[in-house]
Amino acid sequence: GGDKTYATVLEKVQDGGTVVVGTKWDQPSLGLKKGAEPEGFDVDVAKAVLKEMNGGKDVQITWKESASSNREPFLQNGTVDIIFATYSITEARKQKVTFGGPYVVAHQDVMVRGNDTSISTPQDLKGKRICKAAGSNSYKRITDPPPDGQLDLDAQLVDAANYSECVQKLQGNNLDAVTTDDLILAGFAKQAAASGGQFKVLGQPFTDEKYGVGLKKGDTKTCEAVNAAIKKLWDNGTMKQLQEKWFGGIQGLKLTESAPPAEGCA
Amino acid sequence: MTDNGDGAPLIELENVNKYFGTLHVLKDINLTVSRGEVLVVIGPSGGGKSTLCRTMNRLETIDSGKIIFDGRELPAEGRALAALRSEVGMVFQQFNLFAHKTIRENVTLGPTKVRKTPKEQADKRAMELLERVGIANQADKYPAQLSGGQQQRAAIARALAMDPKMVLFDEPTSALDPEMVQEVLDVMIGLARDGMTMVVVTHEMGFARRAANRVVFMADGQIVEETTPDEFFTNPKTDRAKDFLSKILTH
Amino acid sequence: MTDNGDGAPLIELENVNKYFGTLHVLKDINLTVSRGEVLVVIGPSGGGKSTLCRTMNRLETIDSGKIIFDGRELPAEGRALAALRSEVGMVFQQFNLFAHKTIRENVTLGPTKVRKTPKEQADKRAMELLERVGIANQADKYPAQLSGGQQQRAAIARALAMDPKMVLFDEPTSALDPEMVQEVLDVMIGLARDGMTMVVVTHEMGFARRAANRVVFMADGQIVEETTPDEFFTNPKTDRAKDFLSKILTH
Amino acid sequence: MSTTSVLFDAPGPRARVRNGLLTVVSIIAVGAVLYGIYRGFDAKGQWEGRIWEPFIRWETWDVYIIPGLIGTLRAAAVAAVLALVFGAVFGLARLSDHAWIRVPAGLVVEVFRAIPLLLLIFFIFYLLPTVMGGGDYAFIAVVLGLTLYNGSVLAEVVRAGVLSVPKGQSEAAYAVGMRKNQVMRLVLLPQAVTAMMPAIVSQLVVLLKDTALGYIIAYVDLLNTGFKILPAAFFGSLIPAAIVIGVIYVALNMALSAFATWLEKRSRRSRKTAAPPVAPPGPAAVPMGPATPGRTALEGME
Amino acid sequence: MDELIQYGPFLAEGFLENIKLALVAGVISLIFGTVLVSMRVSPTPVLRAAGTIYVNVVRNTPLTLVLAFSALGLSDTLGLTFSTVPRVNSFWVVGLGLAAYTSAFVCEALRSGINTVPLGQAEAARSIGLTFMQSLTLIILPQAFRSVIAPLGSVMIAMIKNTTVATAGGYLADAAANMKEVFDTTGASIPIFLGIVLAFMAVTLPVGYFTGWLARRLAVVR
Ligand SMILES: Nc1ncnc2c1ncn2[C@@H]1O[C@H](COP(=O)(O)OP(=O)(O)OP(=O)(O)O)[C@@H](O)[C@H]1O
Ligand SMILES: Nc1ncnc2c1ncn2[C@@H]1O[C@H](COP(=O)(O)OP(=O)(O)OP(=O)(O)O)[C@@H](O)[C@H]1O
Ligand SMILES: [Mg+2]
Ligand SMILES: [Mg+2]
Repeated sequence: GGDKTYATVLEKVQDGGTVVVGTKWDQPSLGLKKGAEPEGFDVDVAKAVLKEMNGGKDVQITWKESASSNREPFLQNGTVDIIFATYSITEARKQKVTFGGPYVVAHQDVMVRGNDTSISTPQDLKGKRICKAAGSNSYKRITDPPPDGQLDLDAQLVDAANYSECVQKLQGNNLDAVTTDDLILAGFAKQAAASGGQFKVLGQPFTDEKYGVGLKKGDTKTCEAVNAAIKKLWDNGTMKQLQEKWFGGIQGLKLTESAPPAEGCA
Repeated sequence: MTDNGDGAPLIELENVNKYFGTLHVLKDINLTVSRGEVLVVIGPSGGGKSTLCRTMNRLETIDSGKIIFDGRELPAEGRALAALRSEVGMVFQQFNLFAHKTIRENVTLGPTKVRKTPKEQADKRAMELLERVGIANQADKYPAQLSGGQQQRAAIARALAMDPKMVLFDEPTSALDPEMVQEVLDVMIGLARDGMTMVVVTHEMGFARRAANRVVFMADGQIVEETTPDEFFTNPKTDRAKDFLSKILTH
Repeated sequence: MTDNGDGAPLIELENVNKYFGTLHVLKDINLTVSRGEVLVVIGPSGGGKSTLCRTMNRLETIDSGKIIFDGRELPAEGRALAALRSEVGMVFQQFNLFAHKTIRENVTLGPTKVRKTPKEQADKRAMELLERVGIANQADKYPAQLSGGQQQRAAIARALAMDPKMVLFDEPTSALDPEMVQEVLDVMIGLARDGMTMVVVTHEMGFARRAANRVVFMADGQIVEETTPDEFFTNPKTDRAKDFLSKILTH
Repeated sequence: MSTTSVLFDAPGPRARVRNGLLTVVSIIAVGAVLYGIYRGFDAKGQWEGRIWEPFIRWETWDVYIIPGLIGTLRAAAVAAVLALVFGAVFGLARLSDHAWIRVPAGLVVEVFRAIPLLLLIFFIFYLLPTVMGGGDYAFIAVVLGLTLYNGSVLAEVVRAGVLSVPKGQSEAAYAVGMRKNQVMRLVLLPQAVTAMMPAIVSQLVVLLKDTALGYIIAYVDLLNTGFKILPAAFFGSLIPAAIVIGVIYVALNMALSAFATWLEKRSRRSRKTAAPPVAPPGPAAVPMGPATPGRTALEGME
Repeated sequence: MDELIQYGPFLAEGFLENIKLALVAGVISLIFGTVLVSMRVSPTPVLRAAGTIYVNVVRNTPLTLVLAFSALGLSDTLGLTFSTVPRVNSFWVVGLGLAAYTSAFVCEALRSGINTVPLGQAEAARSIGLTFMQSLTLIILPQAFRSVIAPLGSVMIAMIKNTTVATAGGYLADAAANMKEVFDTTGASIPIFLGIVLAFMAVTLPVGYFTGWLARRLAVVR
């Protein structure tokens, strides 16, 4: 919002403009819409980073849902200014987006039904039905060889619009495993447990997913400010505290211990 | 006037009542038509003439009373009803020729499909009938290609093709251009001369005078007057009939 | 027969030709109608009667020839054409009353919108005219609420409201139930008596005999015969006319 | 009740018995299908109170469903107004006597009717930022897409509406000396509007329904909040959400459709137009009955 | 233009899916629509009501939601499976959903086709003694069929365009999905958009012209 136009998001932040922040709205513990605003780890990090960028003053924020499939167009369109939405930094995405951070490192893992004993390692996914959520690349790590992928297994893909649909299908036995970032899986497992659902995360991470802050391609000024803010938040313990707040006490989850090295802005 | 109309009763209506919703369109109708008789039904619009005509082959059901055709009550459904209808020809105001069939096919459809007459025989008979109504040369055209008068004559041929015991005519000439009225009436007069039993709803005085044995004047769902054509046109009894005649005779 | 029809020419058609595609519907028509004259046009269907009528207020354009109304050639378009049409009333077979307006509004619409007559004045005149055609009590109904005869009389009032120099009637009674024909003819006869110039396409012999000064018999786009009504009905000259009369007179 | 139809004769006693039997058989068949569906959903635990419980809480409606519904109605309302304007302008333009107006208008209408609406919305969504600079274009893309497509269909309705007024009406108007625009304004349009109202409302139902395509470009509509975000917040409630959202859509559209049907009945009976009602446009478009107004086929069947 | 050439094969692959979906949905919806219309015109009130309810509910539900129901309800919950290969299964689930939606419109087109046959035709058929089946097969359906061709054509054209909504049923392989994926990389590309639109027109226009031509050729002149 705001009538003024700014060259960079940083200018907007520092000028007291209202920043449009993209997060997930359907990802428990990361970005889930509850009431007027979303809540979760990404949401809290976004608030903290922006506040840091504005010299410790609160920033006015408009929250905008940014599903996996819409993150790139939203940045290109200018629908949102900045994205904190479980956004893994990849070489392919770097072509379209400038990434600040990473602010945390997640690891791809596998979630299965609590009573499913046939899958205990990612390698067991061979021949199983796994979820492909629109706009997410996680499935490639299982089905493709490096560099894009990793395990190169012959798994069957089941299309879904988003990860909540994946989880619904997992629950209904319409697929066998949901594989994506452990933080995402942990969020779902925690939510399901609260309402009687039974899922288990294998706890066998096999990738590093560096969660970055999405910015419009070329906005290096803001990127650098974001990196500085993230460093500060790690240094003063905020990041650790936020991880504890949202993911504390979940079994088999390895939280990020120290500031992940910055990728550099390009 | 012809010399027929003195046979045994072919169709009898006894205390027939018919409603459309709450509208009482046929009120306690009693009427007998004898074999070979030509009955003209006349009366103001909305009086129930068409409805009366249509009950006689059960295109309309009745709510009470009895209709006896050829000694048996009208069947209610199924094959028996279809068989009855094939014995009672009907000619409509709007012709209702089958639009997707040629004139010849219109005429042969009933005989071949209902009577199982062999195709050639039905064809031959169709051509005779089309000859008789004067449109044999139009046999292979579609209805829409014919004038109204020609279509109505084809419709008469179609009805005759079933060798019906009786033919019902519901205002057969009122959808026609004036110069085509006579050609249709001529066919009907010929049919009357040949002894066909006919019930004709019409306003054509000329036809009534020349071909009818009896005239029934209907208004408001009732038979108001029932007499000979001469008597009716020259000396109507009721005010309703007088009033009606004064309107249609002046011009 | 009336005593009018001896004025100066009001409309003259000279060598008028009209085609629909390749169909030659008006063939070299020459015709003059004098002020106060009542001309009846008669003839078989498709002969071009309606087309002739419609060329006179340019609802149909002509392909060659000349039409002179009141001393001036018919204007081709725009204001002048609209002005001409307002001087030539027209009454259609299908009435064509404006379905979304009351009878009164149908009659006042022309005067107020075309002539810019003040509303009250137009209303007053409308009621006079509706009185004259006998349906003043129906003024605030919509056309669909009226019988055919009443609608046609309203259409005549609408035409008269423009104070036309001439009125064209295209089969004004042939869409009517028989018992309503006379009430419309009566209005037309009255109009003829009052000296209105009229061109009337009709098959109503009674009207032609009582009101027409001249009869024109048209067939195949040509004027085949042109004479007095008595002469035409009792002693037609051409075979076409004889044949046609034999068809419409027998019934 | 004597209902004559093109298909069936008035039933006699045996036909009535047969219909009775058929009724029983079909009740059993329909019941079996419904029961099968019920059991299938039951087996997957879809009737559990836990997953339905959120829908009896006000917050659920306040936070998810109502804001989404407002988004849907807002897009539909704006698009409806614009589409009507577009339809009126282009519909009348197609009736123009001047080829330089008529032909381009026709082209525009034909092209926008031929493009799959979703592609059009996508395209506008991606195109706008490049021509107009950054911003949130989901709403504009949905509205513009709906306007161009439905406006084009409505243009055809308007054209058909004016053309459905019998020629005699305009001839009578010309005959009293009216000019072309007077004929259009005083005689044709007032009658055409009555004739085309039902078709317009039917098309608005289509428009309202199609707002759901906005979901695919993340426009915040009922489908988005109710079908994606809501089930994420309430674990396991995807199918209940789909059912609740479905009921809301169907109720909304049925209300509009019922309005259209009522309008159609009214205009069919209307004394105030000589034009028969214009056929509803779009997939269901069918030429209106026989040329001569008469009773047809299924009359009395419903 | 370069973009169109570069991504052409990928987009064409997607478009092929649209065509395959359209064929499947076309065939199924014609069959199902015929069943529905038989229900809607049957003399049995229960069948009529069931048909009417189906048509009204489906017609008033957004296609997006119908496809979602098809995937979540029919397939996931009721366990309707066409293939063990999920991709193939989704294809058929979407095809079936699209057919379920389209059949409501097919039904209405057929019903109004029967409606265009004047009552007089049926009465004339009855009055020469034809039985129910005879008047149906000899008089009514032949005339109804002819007046239904053009409207059915429009229904099919709408259905072909509707295949672009396949994404909503969890089938992410059609031209719209692929176009979106390409646009994520290239931004809006006019050549690509026009290319896909023209591809659709290349299918819908001939369908429209052919059905229009056939309808005019077979039209019953009254
Ligand atoms: N199917 C129907 N449903 C309801 N009312 C009907 C039906 N058919 C006819 N009527 C009504 O029944 C009454 C008698 O109609 P009918 O057609 O028998 O009259 P008619 O004497 O033949 O008139 P006309 O000379 O105009 O043909 C009229 O009031 C008419 O409106
Ligand atoms: N708009 C038109 N386009 C093409 N042909 C027409 C048109 N109007 C009339 N015709 C044809 O021109 C010829 C003359 O028609 P017109 O209506 O003038 O005849 P008519 O004598 O009035 O006949 P009727 O007594 O049937 O009204 C007919 O063959 C008719 O089919
Ligand atoms: Mg009648
Ligand atoms: Mg004429």
